[in-house]
Amino acid sequence: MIGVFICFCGNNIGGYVHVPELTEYFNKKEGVIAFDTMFLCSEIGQNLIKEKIEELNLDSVVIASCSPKHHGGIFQACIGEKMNQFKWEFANIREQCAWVTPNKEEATEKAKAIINGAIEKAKLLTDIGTTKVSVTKDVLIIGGGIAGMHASLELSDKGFHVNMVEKKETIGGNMVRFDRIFPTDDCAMCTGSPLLADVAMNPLIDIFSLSEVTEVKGRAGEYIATVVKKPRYVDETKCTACGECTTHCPVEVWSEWDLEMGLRAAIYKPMAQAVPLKNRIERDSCIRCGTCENVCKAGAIMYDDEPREFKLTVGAIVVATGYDLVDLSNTEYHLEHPNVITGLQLERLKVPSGPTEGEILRPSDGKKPKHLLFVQCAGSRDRRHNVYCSKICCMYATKNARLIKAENPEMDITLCYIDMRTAGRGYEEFFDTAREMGIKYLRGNVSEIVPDGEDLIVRVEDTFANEPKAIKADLVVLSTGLIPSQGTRDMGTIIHLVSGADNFLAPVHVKIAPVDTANKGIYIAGTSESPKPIQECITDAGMVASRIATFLKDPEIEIELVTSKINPEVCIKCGTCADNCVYDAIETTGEFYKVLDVSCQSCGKCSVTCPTGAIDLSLYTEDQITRQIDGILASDRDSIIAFSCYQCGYNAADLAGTAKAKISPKIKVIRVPCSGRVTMQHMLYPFYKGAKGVFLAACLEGQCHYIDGNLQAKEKVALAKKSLDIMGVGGHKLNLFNMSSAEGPKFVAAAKRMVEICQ
Amino acid sequence: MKNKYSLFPGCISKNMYPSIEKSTRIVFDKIGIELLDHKYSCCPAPGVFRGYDRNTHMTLGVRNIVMASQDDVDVLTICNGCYGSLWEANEMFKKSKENQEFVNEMLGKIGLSYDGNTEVYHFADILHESLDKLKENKELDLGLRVAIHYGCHYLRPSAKHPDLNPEAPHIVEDIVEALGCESVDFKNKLSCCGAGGGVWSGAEDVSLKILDEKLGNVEEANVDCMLNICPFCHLQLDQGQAKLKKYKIPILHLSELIGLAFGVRPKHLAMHTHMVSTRDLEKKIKKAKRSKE
Amino acid sequence: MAEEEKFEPNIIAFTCNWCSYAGADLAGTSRIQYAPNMRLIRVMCSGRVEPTFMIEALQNGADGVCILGCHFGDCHYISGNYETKRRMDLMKDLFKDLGLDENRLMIEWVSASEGERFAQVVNDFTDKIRELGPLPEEYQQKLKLLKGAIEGSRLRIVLGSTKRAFEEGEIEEERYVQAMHDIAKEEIERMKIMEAVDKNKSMTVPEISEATGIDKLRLWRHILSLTQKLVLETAGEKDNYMIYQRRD
Amino acid sequence: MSEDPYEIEQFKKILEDSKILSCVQCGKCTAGCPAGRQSRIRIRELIHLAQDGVDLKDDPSLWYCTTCYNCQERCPKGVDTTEAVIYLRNRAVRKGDHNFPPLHVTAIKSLRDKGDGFPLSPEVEKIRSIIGLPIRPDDLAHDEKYLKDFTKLIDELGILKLVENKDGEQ
Repeated sequence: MIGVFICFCGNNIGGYVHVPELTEYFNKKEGVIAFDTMFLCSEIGQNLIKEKIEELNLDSVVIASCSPKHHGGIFQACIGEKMNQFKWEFANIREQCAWVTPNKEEATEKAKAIINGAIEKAKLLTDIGTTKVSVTKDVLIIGGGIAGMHASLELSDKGFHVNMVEKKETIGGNMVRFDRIFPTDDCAMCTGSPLLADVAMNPLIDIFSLSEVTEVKGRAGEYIATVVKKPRYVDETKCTACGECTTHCPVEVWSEWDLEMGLRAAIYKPMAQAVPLKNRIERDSCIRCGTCENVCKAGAIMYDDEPREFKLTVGAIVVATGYDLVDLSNTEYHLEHPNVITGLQLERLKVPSGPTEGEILRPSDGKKPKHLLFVQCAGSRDRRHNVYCSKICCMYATKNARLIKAENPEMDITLCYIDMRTAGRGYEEFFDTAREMGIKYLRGNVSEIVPDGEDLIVRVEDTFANEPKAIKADLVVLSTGLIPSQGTRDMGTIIHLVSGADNFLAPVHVKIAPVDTANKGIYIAGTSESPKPIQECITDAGMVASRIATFLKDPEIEIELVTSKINPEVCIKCGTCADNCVYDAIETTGEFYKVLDVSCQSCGKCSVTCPTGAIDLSLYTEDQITRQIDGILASDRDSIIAFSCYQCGYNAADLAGTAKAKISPKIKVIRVPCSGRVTMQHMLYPFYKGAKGVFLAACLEGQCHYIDGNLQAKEKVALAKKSLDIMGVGGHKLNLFNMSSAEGPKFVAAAKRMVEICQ
Repeated sequence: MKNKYSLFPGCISKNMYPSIEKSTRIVFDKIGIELLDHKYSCCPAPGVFRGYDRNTHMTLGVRNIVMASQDDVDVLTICNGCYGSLWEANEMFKKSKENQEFVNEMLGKIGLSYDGNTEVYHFADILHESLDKLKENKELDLGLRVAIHYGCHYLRPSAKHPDLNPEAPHIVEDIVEALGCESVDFKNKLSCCGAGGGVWSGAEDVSLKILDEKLGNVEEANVDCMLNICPFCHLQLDQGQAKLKKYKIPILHLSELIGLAFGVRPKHLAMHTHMVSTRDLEKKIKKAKRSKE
Repeated sequence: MAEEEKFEPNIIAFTCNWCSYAGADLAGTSRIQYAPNMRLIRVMCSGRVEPTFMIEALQNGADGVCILGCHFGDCHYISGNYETKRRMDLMKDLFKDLGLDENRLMIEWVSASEGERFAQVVNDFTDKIRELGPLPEEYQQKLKLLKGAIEGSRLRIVLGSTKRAFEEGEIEEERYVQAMHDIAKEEIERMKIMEAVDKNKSMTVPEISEATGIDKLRLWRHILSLTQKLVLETAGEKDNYMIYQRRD
Repeated sequence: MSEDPYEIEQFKKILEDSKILSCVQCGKCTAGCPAGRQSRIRIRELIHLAQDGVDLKDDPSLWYCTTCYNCQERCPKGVDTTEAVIYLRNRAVRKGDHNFPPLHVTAIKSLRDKGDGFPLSPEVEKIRSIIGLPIRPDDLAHDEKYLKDFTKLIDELGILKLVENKDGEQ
């Protein structure tokens, strides 16, 4: 007997689907008993499920409610109290049915098909056990900016050993390059430097500067990260940072740390508070004259220093790799003009220890500007660059305008904006005083900055006066939009984290799990997730530390054995599965092959490639998926089956639902762990049963959570298309669409396209 | 690269500035690209006709393209207006089934039809691909200081040139430098000349004010001449300048400049038909020629 | 022109002990006649000749300076002539930059067996300098700048480290030479800047630019460096520009 | 008549093709408009009024746009501003606008009758022959059959009717 529990979810489902009709319908079905309730996730709902399992001795359960991404965990725990926690299947009739189907009749029919598919699959569910594995208590933090530093201190306070890997020559990140920080106008370095010192002195924190993570393997609780440390050409154990070398180095180039507002030698340290406080030779500008070696009393120069690779074993990872600025040179903003600078460059001019000792002196000739102009939304809220709002620019531009105005009351300061976004504690008050100080806020988006010799003409409309203006400025500051840093983008592929359409790393759930990723034990913090002010980075860091402390609190963690299993009777020992497994989870003794439960990541690619069908993935077995197809098509023959990977495609379909997009009721989603789990058989079988079309919603290429599952699926689809052509069905009715988990509209477009094709 | 195109000269170069048509034919002949003639009408002028009825504009544009498509050659334009017109008509046709049906129904009435398989090119792009050929045929380095005027409908909408940055193009700069000239930057270099959109014929005062701003910026840059890649801009810059009675900046179409670098005599290129005298420019070139000899 | 006013140049020649000096001796023993204008200064190796020597010669009455050394590959000290050639190239380059006639400097290779060639080289160079006439008075100002730059530690470090850089550092010669030239030009400009600042006690960027002819964008880079190196300091503000003065 | 796409309600739909609903009124369009500096055309305002469904057929500023596409190219929200202006002109012409310039009518008539907006003049014929070009180009204007077909095509398209009616009213 299978128990079907249908949720009204208030009006969320009940308003779009005839729930009582569904209950009645399934109650008539043999071997099925159905119940409905207002909120299945509530205590009442959960008690109902538990009661009925016991009372009716149910074999398995179908939960027809919201997306499993929401309350899947609650139902699993609830069912697990009374029977094996995996003996249930869900039917997502909220995000993927009720919310995307405006017609109530059609929605009800679609819900029937979805639930029917789930019932058929549920019939084949079996018990799945769990096992315990040990965890390493060490933590890896990638990125030594404000988020990384805070997380490392929090974690070390809780007794964890932290490895901090930083790409640059010093930790500190962007924040320690700022002059002051809003809304308190504190000196950034006064705030940052104690942190730098704490991290540097903390015996539980190991800092690896000039280092990058190049590979991450292993499993939650025991990740193995490969780190490459680039040569510093200075022996960190000997260098005392006395600066004798820098004084004598004949080379002089623009300093990256000062964003080309100041100069540095080929051997240098970026700032007096650098951690580690060691000099570094930058070999691209070094002319190898040997002077530093001659003058270094500590004998620290090592011209023959080489990259060093090492491995770190850690239980959890924090990705705090930060942001960069969008490049606006050769655009209408003309960043290539010396007197058009970014907000970050302005910070370097304002810093008292910076190249101009805190004086605002423009780069073309050192003039102190009379007319300073800030350009807001430069590269943000702009579909040609970044669609999103960079969140911090209104405030950081206002902060700098205020500080400069306070010191130079005679200076004419204009700030051109589209909308001032000053939401936050003390922010609006901050903005109020800025206007009262005499800073001009001009409501209009700058169209172009026209170089006029050393000066600039800024074309902007005063939208309140309906009048285009040409404002002459001698220095223009672009409040440049934020983009994920190169490191952040790299982590997307190295650790296989999911990125959003904006290329920032995406959390499991932007609201309810903002620092968790789909990879257990890997967390994101700070601006690698999205543009945000410093206090939010710190909040993230605290939350990450708390999440990790919870995750690593016991010496062992329980893992669920949703893994692949080999049937030795059918296995011909060809080794294809082992060759294909990117996690080295299949080992052989020569005699037989065996799946290593702790290493298996449950993608199911092995079952697809096995020539005899000897290996199969629990919870997504060959037969279970086939029966689910049967169930759906038995209810609605004209369906279009959408195999959606649980990392991206399924999430995109959920997002389309959250956005209340319209999707044809013909589209029926079948969840798979990875598009690589879908066999040719799965692609062809629905057509045999009368389906109108089949498509796969997979991750973007290069972003497969399981590395190459979507590429394998692509090959399979191409083959299956040929077969369909030969069979006369038409290969065009089978397609693969790539989308990130954040791209709801892409799923909608894919669904629409399929409906057009399959008419 | 193809070696045969259908030349779409456009009304202005045929009927008002034949010097442009002439120099274009000379230049393409020298670099070994054959130009065919077809029964073309006006493109039709985008400013006037598109503003009145988009469908008329599209249909008449496609009719022109059909002329070339019958001979299986692509269309080469030497005017931004013609380029914009024909490119837009072609795009509109290709993009929508509805448009295809409309156009072919209309063309059917005069026994024509179009399949959407012909492309429209701008001559500056083709010349840029032939930079080596230009250098081979160059007889002298002109040594002129040149203010380049791109003209809007070449640069924008930028979908025409996926590889070109409409805020920092370098196509014409590359050509000008290959001819031994210096491209001189000036204020608001990429802005409009004021002629397009039917404003030239519809609101002359506005049109001339825009031109005045543009020429004022060029004057500040102290150049030998202003270069364009569009006869309509050419018309505006040359005739409009005469109307403004303020400036004396010789105006050259790119084909004319290349013709001069190829050693063709200015008279032969009919440069004396320009409103703004090119005599000072010619003197400078003569001097360059003499010093070479 | 009157006969007695005919110009006879003073020329200083640095000759290396092993080749060119011996070549001069051979010319003598062979009784080969050559112009009497040249005064030889014997050095052990042409690589010993510092750029400062040449400038000092010109500052003290010479109209032309030449270095005579061994042919490439024959240097008694293996690479001394390569070193001196690089320095001479730099000097000629800087002469050109400063608007001085680089033909007043010469480098030639004369072996111990080339007595005749020695005489020829001496005659040719003497003729050339005679043609150029006496060293113009306005050279002195620029030579002073050049000497200041050349004697500065930054350029001395670069000039003195070539062998190390090529042989141990394995850096491409072209890149190193480029860096050397760039640094030399920078240092000359800085001498100009400091000269102007010292003369006027304190100046702003537009004033220095006006006085030195250095483009403001480039000048600003110098100012950033000179303030960072504590050579210059600010002393108030004028017309929206900082005033700079030498730091004591 | 209820099907007339140029009636204001339906026309709003046409304009939505130019994505005008995405406009946030930032003013980037007007700020960089070369015509706006010299006349009273304000693209942002036009888009705003069009969003609201205001009938713009009598706004003379519609005819000051030089279609330079600066605004469209730079629009941060991807609004096809220049296309929207062209649609607005199309509608103004149909809905009895009195502002479109008389020289445009001349050009349209010239195109119908002679195949070119700028027809060939005797002076230029002379220049052509002097510089060695054929006196008359080998084009549609100088081929009777093609020109006849062309005139027929324009008449079928009916553009002349749009402006002739106007002439009558004036």
